[in-house]
Amino acid sequence: MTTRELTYVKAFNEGMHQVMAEDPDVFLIGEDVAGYGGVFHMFDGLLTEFGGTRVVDTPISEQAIIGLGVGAAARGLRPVCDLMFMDFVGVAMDQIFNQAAKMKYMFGGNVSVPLTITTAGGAGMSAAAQHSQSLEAWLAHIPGLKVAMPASPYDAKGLIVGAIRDDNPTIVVLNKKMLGVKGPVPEELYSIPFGVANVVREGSNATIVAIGRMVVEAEKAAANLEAAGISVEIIDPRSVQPLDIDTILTSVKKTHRVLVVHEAVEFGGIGAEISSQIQESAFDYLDAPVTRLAAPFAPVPFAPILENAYVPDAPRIEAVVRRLLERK
Amino acid sequence: MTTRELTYVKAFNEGMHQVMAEDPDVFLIGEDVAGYGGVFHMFDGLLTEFGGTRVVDTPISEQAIIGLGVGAAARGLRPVCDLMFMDFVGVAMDQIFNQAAKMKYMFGGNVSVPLTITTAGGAGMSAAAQHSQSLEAWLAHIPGLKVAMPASPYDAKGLIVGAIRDDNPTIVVLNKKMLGVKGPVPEELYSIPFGVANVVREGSNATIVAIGRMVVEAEKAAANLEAAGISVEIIDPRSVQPLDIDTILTSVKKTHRVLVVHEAVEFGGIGAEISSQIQESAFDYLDAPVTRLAAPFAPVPFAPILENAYVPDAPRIEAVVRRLLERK
Amino acid sequence: MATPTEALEAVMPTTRELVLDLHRRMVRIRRFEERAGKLVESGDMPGFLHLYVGQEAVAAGVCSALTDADQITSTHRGHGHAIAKGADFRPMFAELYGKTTGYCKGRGGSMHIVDMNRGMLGANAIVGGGIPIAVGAAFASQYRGDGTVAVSFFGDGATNIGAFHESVNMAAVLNLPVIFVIENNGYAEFTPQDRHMKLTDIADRASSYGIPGVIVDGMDALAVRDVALVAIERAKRGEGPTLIEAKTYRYFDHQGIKGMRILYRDPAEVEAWKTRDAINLIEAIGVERGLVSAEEFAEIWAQTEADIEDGIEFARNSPDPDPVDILDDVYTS
Amino acid sequence: MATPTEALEAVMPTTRELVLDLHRRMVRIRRFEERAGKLVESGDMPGFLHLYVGQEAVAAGVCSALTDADQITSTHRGHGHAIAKGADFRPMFAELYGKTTGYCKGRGGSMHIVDMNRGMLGANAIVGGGIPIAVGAAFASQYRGDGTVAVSFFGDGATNIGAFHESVNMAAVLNLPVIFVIENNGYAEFTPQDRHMKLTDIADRASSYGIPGVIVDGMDALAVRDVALVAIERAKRGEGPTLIEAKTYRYFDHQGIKGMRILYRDPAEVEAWKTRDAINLIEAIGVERGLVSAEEFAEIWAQTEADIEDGIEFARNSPDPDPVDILDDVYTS
Ligand SMILES: Cc1ncc(C[n+]2csc(CCOP(=O)(O)OP(=O)(O)O)c2C)c(N)n1
Ligand SMILES: Cc1ncc(C[n+]2csc(CCOP(=O)(O)OP(=O)(O)O)c2C)c(N)n1
Ligand SMILES: [Mg+2]
Ligand SMILES: [Mg+2]
Repeated sequence: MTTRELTYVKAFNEGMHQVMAEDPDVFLIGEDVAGYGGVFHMFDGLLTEFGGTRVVDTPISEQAIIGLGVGAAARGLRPVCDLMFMDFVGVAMDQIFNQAAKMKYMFGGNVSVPLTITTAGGAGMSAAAQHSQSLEAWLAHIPGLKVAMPASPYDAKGLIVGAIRDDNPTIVVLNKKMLGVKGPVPEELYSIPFGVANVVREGSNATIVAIGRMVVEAEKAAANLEAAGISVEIIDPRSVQPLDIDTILTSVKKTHRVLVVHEAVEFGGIGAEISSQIQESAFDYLDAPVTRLAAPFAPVPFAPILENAYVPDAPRIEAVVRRLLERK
Repeated sequence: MTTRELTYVKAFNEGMHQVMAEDPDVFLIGEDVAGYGGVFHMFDGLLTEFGGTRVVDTPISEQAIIGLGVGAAARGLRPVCDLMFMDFVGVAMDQIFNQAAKMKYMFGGNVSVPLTITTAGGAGMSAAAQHSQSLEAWLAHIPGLKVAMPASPYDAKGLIVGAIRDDNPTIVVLNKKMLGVKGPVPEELYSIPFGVANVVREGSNATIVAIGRMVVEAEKAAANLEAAGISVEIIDPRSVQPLDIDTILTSVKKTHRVLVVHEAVEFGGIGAEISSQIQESAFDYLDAPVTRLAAPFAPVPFAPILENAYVPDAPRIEAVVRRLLERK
Repeated sequence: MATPTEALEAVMPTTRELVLDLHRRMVRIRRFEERAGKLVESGDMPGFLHLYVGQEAVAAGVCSALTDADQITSTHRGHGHAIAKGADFRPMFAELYGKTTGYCKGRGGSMHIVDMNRGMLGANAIVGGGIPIAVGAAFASQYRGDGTVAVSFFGDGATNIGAFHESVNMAAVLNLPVIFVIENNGYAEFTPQDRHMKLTDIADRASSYGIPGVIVDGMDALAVRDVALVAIERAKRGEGPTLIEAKTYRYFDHQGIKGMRILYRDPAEVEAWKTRDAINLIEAIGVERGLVSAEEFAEIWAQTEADIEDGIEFARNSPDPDPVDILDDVYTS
Repeated sequence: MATPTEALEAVMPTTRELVLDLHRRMVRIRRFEERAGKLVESGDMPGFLHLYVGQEAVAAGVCSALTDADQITSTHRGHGHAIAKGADFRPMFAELYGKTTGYCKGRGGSMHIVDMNRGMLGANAIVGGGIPIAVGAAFASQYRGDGTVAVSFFGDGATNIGAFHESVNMAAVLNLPVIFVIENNGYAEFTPQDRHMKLTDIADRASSYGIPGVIVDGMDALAVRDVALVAIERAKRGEGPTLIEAKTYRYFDHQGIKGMRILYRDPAEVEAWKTRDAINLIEAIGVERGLVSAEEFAEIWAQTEADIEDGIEFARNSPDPDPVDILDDVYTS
C-alpha cells in the first residue's frame, strides 16, 4: 500500500470517492453537498465525478433527508445522508431513532437499512451552543444504530467506508476541529469495521480511553507524561456503538487505572457507560475509581476563553492522570 | 393535611387543577388535552374549569407545541406543553434541547424559560417499539433541562406542581403502566422540588436505586428479600436531572452494595451515570461492583412474552440483589 | 368534488373483474378489522387497534392500481393498507397475536405490519413518520429507473406535521414518482379538521409545492382508483408527485371498536356517512350495471369469513416467540 | 409585485421623520456589519458571521412599525434584526468579541444576540428554530390581551423546514397576532430557490394555512413598512397571522465578507441587485421629495461611524468572562 499524508477531511473525501466508484448503489444527499461539496468540503469533487443522480442537493429539510435515506435503504440502495452539523440531529431525530434504527427489529428482521449518516461535531471553533455539540451519547443509546467518531485521517477514511459497507444504519461523526489535521493514509480503498478499538499507544501505568478529538489531546498528554516517566496506554474505541469493551478491559487489567475523556458534557455522556462497564467487569483490577474528564454541565459557550476552559485538553488530561496515579 | 387514596393519574390531575387555580399564568396546550382531557385522561376537567384560553387543543405539530411554550415562557407565562407519548420527543427535540434548555445560558442569563413538558413513557402495554420507550437518559444529558419521573401518586401530584413552579424548563415523565396505581395523596396543594431523592424504604444490606415504575418492582423484591432476612434500602431519585447523588451516596456508604434499575435500555441509560458517580465518590465503600439491571439493547418488542422478558421486574431484581450479596 | 369516474369510463371501463377486485379488498379489510377489534376487546388479543373501517375505498382504490413492485408506507391505522396491498390474513392475525409466524415475528404488532414481498414498506406509529420513507422508496425507483412508484397514505391530522411538509416539497423538487394520499376522515384523534387547520380542502396544500392537488370521493373505490391511475401515470412519465385528498370517514372510535367515550362527533354525522358506505356503493354499482350478481358478492363475504377463521386458527396455533431470541435482528450481521 | 406604498401614502404619509428613521436603521446595520466582517476577517474578532448587508430594508421597514413591547425572533443572520429593533452597538460589539458586557455576556456570540428590553427574543442558529418561538410570544400577547404582536424573520430556505409549516398552521388555527416575514434572498446557503422549491412566490404558501400572503419589494423600506403595518393592524384586530414575502438579496457570501468561493451566483446578478440598493433608494426618495437633505443623510453615516468606533472601543476594553463562572445561568435558581 502506498501511504502519504492527507488531511482528515481529504482522507474522508477520498474514502467517499473510492466507495462510490466501487458501488453504484451508493448515493449522497444533503444540503449543499453537490454544487458546493459540503460546507466543510467533505464532498468536494463528488458531483463532478458521479453526476447529479448520485450526488444530490436538497432543500433544508432534515427529516425528509434522513427519511429519504431510510426509504431508499429499505429498497436496497446505500444512501449517505449528510446532516452537516451534529447539532441538527434534533430536527431529524424521529427518523433516526424511531425509523432507521428500529425498522429491522420491529419488522421482524424483514428489512435492512444500510443507511449512513454523516455529520460534524465538536467544539473549539467559536461556533457557540447550537453548532458545537457532541451528542454521541444519545446516538449510542439507540438500539439498531451504529456510531463512529474518527480520530485520525486514517480512521476518517476507513470508517466512512466501513459505515457505507455496513448493512445497518450508521452515523459517522467527523470532528470539525480535526478537518485540517494531517496523518498517513493509504491510497487504496480500505475499510475499518465498527466495534474494533484502536490501541493508539501502548503503556503500563494508566489507560486513557479517549473519544474523537480527545485522542489527539490524550496523545499530547501521554508524550508529556512519558517524559516524566509515566507510561500511558491510549485506547480509541473508534465506534461508541458498538463499543469494543474487550480491548478496553484488556488494557485496564494491565494498568489498573483508567481515565475516560470526551468532549460532550460529563453527565450522561458516553464516558458514563464506559466507566460503568469497566467497573462491572474489572472491579477487582481497579486500583482507583474509573475517572472521567469531560465538559462541564453547560451549553458550549461562545467566548474563546470560556470555550477553552470548557473542552478538555492535554494539560488537564495530564493533571488528571497524575492524580489518578497518586490514588492509593 | 387530609390524605386519601388516589390513582396516579388522578393525583397528577389534581395537581394540575390546583396549580392552575393558584397561578393564572399557567396554561396547558397540546393534542387533545382540552376537549378530550388528554388520551390518558391526565387533563380531565381542566377545560371545563379553566376555559379555552388556558386549556388549548392543537394540530399535530409537536415542534410548534413546544416552541410555542418556549416563546410564551420567555415572555413570563408558565406553559405546560403536553407531548402525549415520550416516544414523540424525536419530532420536537430541537425545540427541547437547542431552544428551551439553552436559551438562558446562551442569552447570558437574560431569559428564563419556565416551561413544563408533560409526557408518558414506559413499556408493558403491548404498545410496541414506538410507543413504549424510556428516554430519560437523553433528557438528563441536556444542560438547562430538568427531568422528573414520578413513581407514586404522591409524587405525580407533587412533581407536576414542582415542575410548573420551577423557573427552568422541566419535563415530567408519567409512567403509562402506573396510571391506575393507587396511593395516599394529600388534598392540599403541595410541591416536590426537583433534585430531592426519596428514601422509599430503609435497609442495611444493599441499596437499590430505582427509576420510575421500577420503584414499585423494587419494593416487591425488597418485601420478598426481607422475608429471607435481607434488608434492602430503596432510593428513588425522583428527578434524574438534577440527580440527588448525596442521598444515594449516603445509602451506599451504609450498605456497600448497590443495584441501579431502570426500564430504558442499559447501554447509555441513566444507570450508567448513577453507577459512575457512585464508584467515583464511594469507591472505597464498595464491596461489589455497582450493578445495573435494565432493558436489553433492543427496541421494545410487541409480543407480551417478549415484552415481559424485556422490562425488569421484581423477580429479576430479587435475583440480582442476591447475586450482589454473594459477591465477596 | 371532482370525480373523474365518468370521464375515464370510456378509457378504463369498469369491468366485472375490477368491481370484484375492489369489493374483495374492501370486504377483507372490513371483516378483518371488525373481527380483530372484537378479539382485542375480549382480551383474547393483546394491544390496541386503530380501525380503518369506513375508509376501505381509499386503500382498495389506490392499491388496485399498484403492482407488488410499487411501494406503500402507512400509518397507525394500517391494516387496511396492508390488506389492500395483498397481505395475507394468516401472518396478519399471527402478528396481532404476537406470534413468530406474524409479519414481524411478533415484534411489531398492529402498528408495524410490513410485507416486503407485496411492497408494503410498513405501518408506522409516528404520525407523519412514513411520509419521508415513501419519498425514499420513490427515490430508489427514480435512481434505478425501474418504473415503479411509491404511495404514502396518511391522515388529515398528519398534514400538519413537519415531516409532511418537508417530504412533499422534497419530492416535488426532485420530481420523484410518489403519490401522497391524504385520507381525510375529518378528525385527528378527537380534534375536528376545523380545529386543526383553516382549510376545507387539504388538497389546496399542493399549491405550496407546485404539484397537482386532487380531491376525490373517498367512499367511491372506483373514483379513487381513477385518480390514483392518473397520478401514477404522471409519476411514471417523470412529472413528479401528486397530492390526493380522499374525503372519507372512520366508523369506529379513534382506537378500538367501542363507542365514543366522549361525544366529539355527532352520531348523526356518523350515520350520514354510513349511508354512503363504500362497500354498499360498489355492490350497488356491480348489480345495477349487471356486472356482478348479489350472490357473487355474498360469496366474497363468505370466503372472507372462511379466510378469517383460517387466519385466526393459524395464529392461535402458532408458537410464541422465545425470549432467548430477544436480541435477534436488532442488527444485520 | 404589490407595492402598496402609493396607495397608503394618503393615510400614512412619508414624513421626514420616517425617512430619517428608516435610513438610520439601515445605515447602522450596513456599517456595523461591514465593520464586524472586517474584524473577523482580520482575526481580531472570534467566530464567523452571516452578514445581512443588502437586506436592510426588511428589518428596518418591519421594525419601524413595532414598539419595544412587540417581540421578534431572528435567525443565524440576525444582526440586522437586532439593530433595527433598537439594539445598541456597545453590547453588540462586546458580544461579538465574547466580552462580559455583551448582550449574552459573551456566551452567545453572533448567532445568539438577544435584547429583552427591546423585544428582541433572540437570534437562532437553527434554521426555523425561531419561528415557533415567535408563535409562543404571540400566544402570550393574546393570552394577556396586551395588544402586542410578534414577528418572526426567516429566509426562503427556512420555509422548507418542518418548523415553519407547523408554526404557521398553529398560529392560523389559534388566530395569533404574529407576522411571518420571509426574507427571500433567493438562496439557501449556496442553493438557489428554484432548486429548493417549485414556487416563484413563497407568499403562495399562505394559502396552505388560510391566511393572507403578501409580496413586497424587500429593497424598499417604505413598502416593507406599509405591508407590515397592515399585517400588524390585522393581528391587533384579532384576525390572525399574515405571511409576508420580502424579495431581497444579500450582497456578501453566505458567511463572511470575502468573495464567493464558488460561483453559485452570477456576479451580474449581484450587481443588478445593488443598483436597487435600499439605502440609495431611501436617500433618493428623501432628497427628491425634499424631505431630507443629502447633508442630513451624510450626518447619519458619520454618526454611525462614531457609534461604531465607540462600540468597538467599549468592547475591546471590556473584561473577558471568567471561566470560574462557566456554570452560571445554566439554571435559574
Ligand atoms: C408524532 C406523533 N404525534 C402524535 C401522535 C398520536 N396520534 C396517533 S394517531 C393521531 C391522530 C392522527 O390523525 P390523522 O392523521 O388524521 O389520522 P387518523 O387517525 O384520522 O387516521 C395522533 C395525534 C403520534 N402517534 N405521533
Ligand atoms: C436545521 C438547520 N439545518 C441547516 C442549517 C445550516 N444552515 C445555516 S443557514 C442555512 C441556509 C438558510 O437559508 P435561508 O433560510 O434562505 O436564510 P439565508 O441564509 O438566506 O438568510 C443553512 C442550510 C442550520 N443552521 N439549521
Ligand atoms: Mg384523520
Ligand atoms: Mg435565503
